Amino acid sequence: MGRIVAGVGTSHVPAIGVAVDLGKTQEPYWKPLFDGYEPAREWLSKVEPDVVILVYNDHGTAFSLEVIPTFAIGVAREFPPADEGWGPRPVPIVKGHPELAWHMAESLILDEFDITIVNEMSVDHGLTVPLSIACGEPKEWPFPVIPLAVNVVQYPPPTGRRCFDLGRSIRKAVDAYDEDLKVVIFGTGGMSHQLHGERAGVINKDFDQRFLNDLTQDPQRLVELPHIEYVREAGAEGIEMVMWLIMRGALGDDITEVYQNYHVPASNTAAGLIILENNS
Amino acid sequence: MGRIVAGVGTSHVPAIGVAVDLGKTQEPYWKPLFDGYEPAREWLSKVEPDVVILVYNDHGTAFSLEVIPTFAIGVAREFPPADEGWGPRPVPIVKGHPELAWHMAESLILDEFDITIVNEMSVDHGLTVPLSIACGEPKEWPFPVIPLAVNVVQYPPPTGRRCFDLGRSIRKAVDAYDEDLKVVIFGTGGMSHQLHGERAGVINKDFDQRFLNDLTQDPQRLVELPHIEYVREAGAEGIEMVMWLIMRGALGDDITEVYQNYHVPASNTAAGLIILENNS
Amino acid sequence: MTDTSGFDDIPGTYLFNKDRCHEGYHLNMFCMSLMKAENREAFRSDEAAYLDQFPLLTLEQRRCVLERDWLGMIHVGGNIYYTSKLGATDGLSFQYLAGAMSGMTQEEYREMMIAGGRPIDGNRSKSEKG
Amino acid sequence: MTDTSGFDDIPGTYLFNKDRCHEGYHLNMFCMSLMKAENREAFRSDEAAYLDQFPLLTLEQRRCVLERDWLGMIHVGGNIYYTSKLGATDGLSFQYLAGAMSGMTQEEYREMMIAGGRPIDGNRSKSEKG
Ligand SMILES: [Fe+3]
Ligand SMILES: [Fe+3]
Repeated sequence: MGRIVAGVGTSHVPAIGVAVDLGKTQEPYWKPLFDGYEPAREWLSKVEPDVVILVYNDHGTAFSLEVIPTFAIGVAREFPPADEGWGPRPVPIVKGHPELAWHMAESLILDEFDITIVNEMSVDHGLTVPLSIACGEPKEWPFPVIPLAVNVVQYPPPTGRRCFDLGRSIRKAVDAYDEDLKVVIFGTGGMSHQLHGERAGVINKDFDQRFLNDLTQDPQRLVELPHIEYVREAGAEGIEMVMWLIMRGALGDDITEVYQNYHVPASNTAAGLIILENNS
Repeated sequence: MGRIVAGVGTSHVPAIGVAVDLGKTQEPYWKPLFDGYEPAREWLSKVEPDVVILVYNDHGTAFSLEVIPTFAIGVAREFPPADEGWGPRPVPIVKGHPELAWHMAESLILDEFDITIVNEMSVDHGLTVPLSIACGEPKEWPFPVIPLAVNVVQYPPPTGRRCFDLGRSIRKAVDAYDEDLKVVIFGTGGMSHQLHGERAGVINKDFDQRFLNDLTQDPQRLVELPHIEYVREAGAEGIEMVMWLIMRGALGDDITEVYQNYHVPASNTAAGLIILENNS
Repeated sequence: MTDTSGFDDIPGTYLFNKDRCHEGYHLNMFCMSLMKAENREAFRSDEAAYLDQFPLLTLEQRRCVLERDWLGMIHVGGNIYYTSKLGATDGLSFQYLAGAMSGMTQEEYREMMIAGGRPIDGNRSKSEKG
Repeated sequence: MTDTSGFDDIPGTYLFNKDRCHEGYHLNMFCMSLMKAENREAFRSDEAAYLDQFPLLTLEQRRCVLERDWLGMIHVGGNIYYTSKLGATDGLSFQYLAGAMSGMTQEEYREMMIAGGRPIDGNRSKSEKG
């Protein structure tokens, strides 16, 4: 059977990808952030996941306003990095895991989650930047990735509770998979940031740190947090943090925080990272 | 507030559309079927709905295998009839009702249905044939239509229970709409038919008639019917009947059956039609 | 794992599940391309050349298309809602295709349907049938 | 009705709700077209002619694009994830765009971010701000 051994929460700021791609990670602006990623990279290379489920949002890239799925799972063999207006990122093609992805799609739909199944799509910074954060610059990504895209661009995104419950259903699906697989789930996006309007640049360190801490200490508070709280307190695009609750829901009650990192700024954003090991 | 005054269940066989478009409805093969539609047309022209919510499935037309949404709602101003391989049907453009459709999308997502929002799409026979059945050949369709597309082509479709619950959530959404609107909801597809393989042409009159009767007499039995029962008993494409449960779920407990019609064959299919008035 | 093996017991029926979606992907996407009049015309004027635009089709899938082996297409992952677009390109109805797949002429099939359709009794399960 | 009026109390913030989706649809779809290198080239070589391919843009939307009025685009339904593709076409970062929308030079904006970002206190609600 499959086993979700850990969850990772991380920001997916495009400028972090640019810093990697242009070799700027040791410049004074970026060095402190990337130094903070080192322990996470070491941890992940020790865990050696067989598959990563990567929860992220598409930023008007593979999906447009034409068709806006609330939850979409990628079941393809591979996902090319997208051209977001400055050419595709020079990173490896993302290999999928169609067997587990299809199993998840079936299991989730039969468990009453109204998933959209996607056989072909490109993946934008929302998916590739977390891989760069977690793995640096390998020639090939060290594990296959199942993309799980969440709408957080068009109002309304799914509620925090729905995200958490989706995580629980993902866990049931992975548990029921009939091959031994060590799975790590990533929840990405956030933390506080606002990219648009006169309020662009807002950062709320208190909100973010309480959010990080409550992933272990009071997940129920987070599950009940309404959308407007994220938008008001953590900036309009801070709403991406609801996606971390899918990761959290996929872990059990008994978890151990093994790493936490928080840095301001990464371009417009507060970059957070947390690693939660699943004991149950 | 909005009010769902009635539900209509009907097949959406493409050949019925062809018969209308080619003026064959009075030929001996088709006349009995169309005679059976007359009372429904009269009923509908008396009800004069302000909006019709039309639950149907796309048959690899607006959606392909590339992106397969479980539930998708059309929020556009209009939906052109699709070219399914023999040119678009010569029927009027379908006008949408973006205000109610967006309200439904918001309400459903916040009520934890993971709807896909669609701003642009063509509509195939699944949507236009029920309009022809219900309205004949008007110059313009007499009401705006909100398309609600359900995946029943790629396994797995949503469960019967999920469909029924979606209907209930649709009702909540319509009830909460802040304008007076008389709404009729159509559930379409089926009844028994199999279009592929060596078993093509299978018809199960007993299954169909029990299904029709249990919409009023024992909806819970239908809600619990597993997918395999539809496929085995009503033909592989008979699975479309789960969509009727969305219509049924959108009505209250207290309903009155005002019309029922059943005819074999319409091409490969048992053509059923039922009208249920909502008393609550 | 989600167990869909029960569906395999239904005779002459091919659940369009993940395996068929995967196997038939390019075949079905080829069929879908025929929703545009200009593509239908290009296909009609040189079928083989048109099919060359879909290099991931298997040889067997190509054969089925070129020979209009309608049941064969289903066996290699075709979905009827997609293959029917090839049928429509040829001016063939769903009824013609259904007859072809079940080994009947259109006329025989039509008569069977007028007489109430293929009976469900005896067609529920392979063991029942056997 | 779903009530999103609470969001309107947040200063300098434009919830991308149904109304903005509707208003900005063609503007955002124009921006999305710039995800292809050949389209970026066509746009660069004759911006007005390229925009003519999007006849449903309003005059104000066209003006915002041509004058790179980044905040203006947001006011007429632009979504930052789409308008940033126009930014990328110009070689501009999200940080430049954020500065432009909030009335700062890129340098001022960058310094503000290094100093911890725009403070949340005083920026939660229009009344608080007022
Ligand atoms: Fe993001
Ligand atoms: Fe159908």
